[in-house]
Amino acid sequence: MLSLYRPGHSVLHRLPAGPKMLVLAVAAIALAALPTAAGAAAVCAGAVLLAYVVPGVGLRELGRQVWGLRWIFAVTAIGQLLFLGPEPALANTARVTAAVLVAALVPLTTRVDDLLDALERGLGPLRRIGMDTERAALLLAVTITTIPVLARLAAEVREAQRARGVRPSLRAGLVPFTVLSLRHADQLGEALAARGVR
Amino acid sequence: MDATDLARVAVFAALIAVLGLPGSFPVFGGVPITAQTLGVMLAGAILGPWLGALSVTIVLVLVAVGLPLLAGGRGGFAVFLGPTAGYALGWILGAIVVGLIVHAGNRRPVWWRTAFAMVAGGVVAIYALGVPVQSLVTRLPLGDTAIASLVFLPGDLLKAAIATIVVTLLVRAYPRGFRRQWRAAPVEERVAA
Amino acid sequence: MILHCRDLGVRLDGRDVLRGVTLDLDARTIAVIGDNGSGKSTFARVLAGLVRRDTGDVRVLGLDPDTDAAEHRRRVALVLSNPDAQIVMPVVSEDVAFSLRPQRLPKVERAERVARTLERFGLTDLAERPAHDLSGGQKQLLALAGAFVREPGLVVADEPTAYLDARNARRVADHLLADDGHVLVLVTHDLALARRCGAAVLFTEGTVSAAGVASEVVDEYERALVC
Amino acid sequence: MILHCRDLGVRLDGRDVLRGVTLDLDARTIAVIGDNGSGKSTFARVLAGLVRRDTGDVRVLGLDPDTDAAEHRRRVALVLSNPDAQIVMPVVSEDVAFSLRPQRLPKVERAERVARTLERFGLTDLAERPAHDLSGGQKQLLALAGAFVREPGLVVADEPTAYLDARNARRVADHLLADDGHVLVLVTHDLALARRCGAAVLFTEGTVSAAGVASEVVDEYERALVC
Ligand SMILES: Nc1ncnc2c1ncn2[C@@H]1O[C@H](COP(=O)(O)OP(=O)(O)OP(=O)(O)O)[C@@H](O)[C@H]1O
Ligand SMILES: Nc1ncnc2c1ncn2[C@@H]1O[C@H](COP(=O)(O)OP(=O)(O)OP(=O)(O)O)[C@@H](O)[C@H]1O
Ligand SMILES: O=C(O)CCCC[C@@H]1SC[C@@H]2NC(=O)N[C@@H]21
Ligand SMILES: [Mg+2]
Ligand SMILES: [Mg+2]
Repeated sequence: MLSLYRPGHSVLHRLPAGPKMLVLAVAAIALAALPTAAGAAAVCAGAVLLAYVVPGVGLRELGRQVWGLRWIFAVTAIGQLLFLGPEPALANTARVTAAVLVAALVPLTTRVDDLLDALERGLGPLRRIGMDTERAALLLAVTITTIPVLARLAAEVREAQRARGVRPSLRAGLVPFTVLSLRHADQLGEALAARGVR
Repeated sequence: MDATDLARVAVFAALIAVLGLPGSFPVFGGVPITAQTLGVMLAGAILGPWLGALSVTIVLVLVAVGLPLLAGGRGGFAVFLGPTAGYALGWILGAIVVGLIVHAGNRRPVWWRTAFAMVAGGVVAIYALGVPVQSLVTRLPLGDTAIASLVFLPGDLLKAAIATIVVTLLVRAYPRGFRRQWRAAPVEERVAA
Repeated sequence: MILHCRDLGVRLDGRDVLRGVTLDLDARTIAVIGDNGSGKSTFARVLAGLVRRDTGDVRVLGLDPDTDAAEHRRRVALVLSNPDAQIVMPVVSEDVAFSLRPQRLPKVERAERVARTLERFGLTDLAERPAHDLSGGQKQLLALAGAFVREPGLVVADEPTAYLDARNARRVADHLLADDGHVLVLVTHDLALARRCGAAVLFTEGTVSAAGVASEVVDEYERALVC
Repeated sequence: MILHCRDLGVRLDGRDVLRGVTLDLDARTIAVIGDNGSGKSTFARVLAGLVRRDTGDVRVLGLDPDTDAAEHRRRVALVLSNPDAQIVMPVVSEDVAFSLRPQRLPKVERAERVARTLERFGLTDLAERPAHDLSGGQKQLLALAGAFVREPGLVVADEPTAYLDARNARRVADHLLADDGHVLVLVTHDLALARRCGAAVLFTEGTVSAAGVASEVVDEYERALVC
């Protein structure tokens, strides 16, 4: 549920997480650094098409991604059109969108587990400068476990309000939701302590 | 940081994530105007500056790793190449500022101090990082970007108001949640209450 | 007829959670029992108007939760297990008053009804206390007060005693079962409590496997449990 | 002596939550009963080493939770009511393995012990599932697995069956009461379950008002409930 991963057999799916991240990050940053010129927009479009079609991720997925970015797209394009005019607007919007689309290939083709492992390896050297990487990994894992629990608590609060005949609202819902979350945290803290976390 | 702090940090990170889920709470929750900044403000106000900032950081790390925890189900380090990257990083600073102001001194916060914290941390601090980065990414001059970012302002002020109400109610309804002792309210406040 | 269902079906996330539920019950107190996941809470939510049926027909006090929504909402209240989720306002009396908001009563009458309800549930002395500082039992009594202050015709309660000790569970049950003009539908795992009701419904994997006199239905469930 | 307390006292937020608790019990299964707010959970937390006593003396399996903290922590496990709050890792088998982290076992032995424990609690088929996908009863079995995988000498369980239906409650209780080398301290509102224990302690407003053979203590509590 909590994942952007789309199962598949493309080259990118088979590449190990670390190198893949590196390559796509470099590509995305290179796109982001292109100059504001009409030609750059063409380069962006070509690069994105290449990045989705050649490894075998496909145009359908590209379409879904573009649709998912429509708001970001609007935020960028409208300001640009108003203040800078059509040509820079096209170039800059294409540049930003292309960088984001290429970078989006990482979570699309990599399982969350593999990404977390890659992260842990990446954080390894920080241990030497005194970072408690084990505790950091624990925090990430506990957060992932807790998200569906809190989502259920939010649903419970919504339901309780409707049951009391009032329309659920953010303002009225947030107080009970926060209290429930804090109580959950108390119990979770106890359970962690009882299982050896100090 | 004991086990309870660890749990509270994780739970608030999860709370920020849940505020970005569609349908978790009505009214807000779209892109790019998101209820998640409310979670950021609450994290700072309730957990305090440092644990609050840590829980925001956890959310951003999970996002960077590829979990779709931002409003609209967005995730991956792509987010940090987009125009809203600076705002997202600004959440960390925002939680710190909110926490510092709400937890300043050893008196329980009155509503106007909380309101000030929410505007200074939950709005100004976030924009202070968000606008320049947006300008950098989109290559729109800083002044123009600042004007464009005004579309967020009504929503953000409303969220600051909601966060103020929620924190003020929580101070009354569940003081234990702040996990600290406050000195009794000064005399004039008690008379007013 | 207090409760009438014909061929009621509910799908959630592509799963048939309730299938072919057909019932006609006229008791003042109706228990709903069955295993975890058998569909009891979903059934309670349909009666309370929180979940829509996908097929079939439901009538609660003669009202259809879908088409008579406004009147249904006014007359039906729901009580859940977790009191923390049900408390909305920071102070006890404010929380009870919160339930009366949609009714736009004159201030004096509103205050009077809140006071009367607090009295009835033994909460008068706690009226000005922070709501979340109460004990579990007191919080559940507050949740009941928030439901009963609207003077509902039907109260749906989903495991209202799950988190309570024997004494508090009995107090809450006594309030719910009291004969004061409301009908009760009570989802519970406490079979002794179910026996105190007039009628009972047994759910098994989304269908009704028995309905009728409470003691007989509970007996049947206990026999099933043993094997 | 399995459980020894002399004049134990605990203050929380300036309130005496436990006062003058004196006990000597040697049963393999010990029930802790009493009203909401009587101090049962606080007592359980003292035994589990999560709350420090302020006065008096405690010995659990002969160990002082304060001064023998490391050894005590190794030998005592805690099970709570809310399964959601006890599950720490996202995947079932990872969560069980998490309990073994402080012990730094070789990888193979660790995997073996996890597998054996999953088997024992009927969770083998669910080992790779996300924990939040499990039903309430399965989650509580997972919480038990997380406690038992450490092969504790004493298990403290605080209302472990509160959220479960009759069938799941019985499965969990059977695991807890099983005679396999651990001692059980069981806080419960389920008096039938308390009767199945060897000994019982009755708390009233922070003090012990009865202790001894379970059935006698439960009888006494029930008499007090009636009046
Ligand atoms: N929103 C939902 N989406 C999908 N499935 C659901 C949803 N709510 C409930 N279910 C499923 O429907 C079935 C019946 O759930 P329900 O909560 O009605 O059972 P119950 O009898 O109340 O169980 P319990 O005794 O554990 O409270 C379960 O299998 C549950 O997983
Ligand atoms: N952290 C705390 N700070 C202050 N008071 C507390 C704290 N924890 C518990 N108490 C109080 O101590 C008393 C005993 O609480 P405890 O949870 O031990 O009771 P209990 O017997 O387990 O009740 P229940 O049956 O409701 O679980 C209660 O009055 C409670 O309000
Ligand atoms: O979701 C993202 O992409 C990251 C955060 C962007 C949201 C910013 S925070 C300040 C402003 N107010 C909003 O409601 N949204 C933006
Ligand atoms: Mg249910
Ligand atoms: Mg307790």
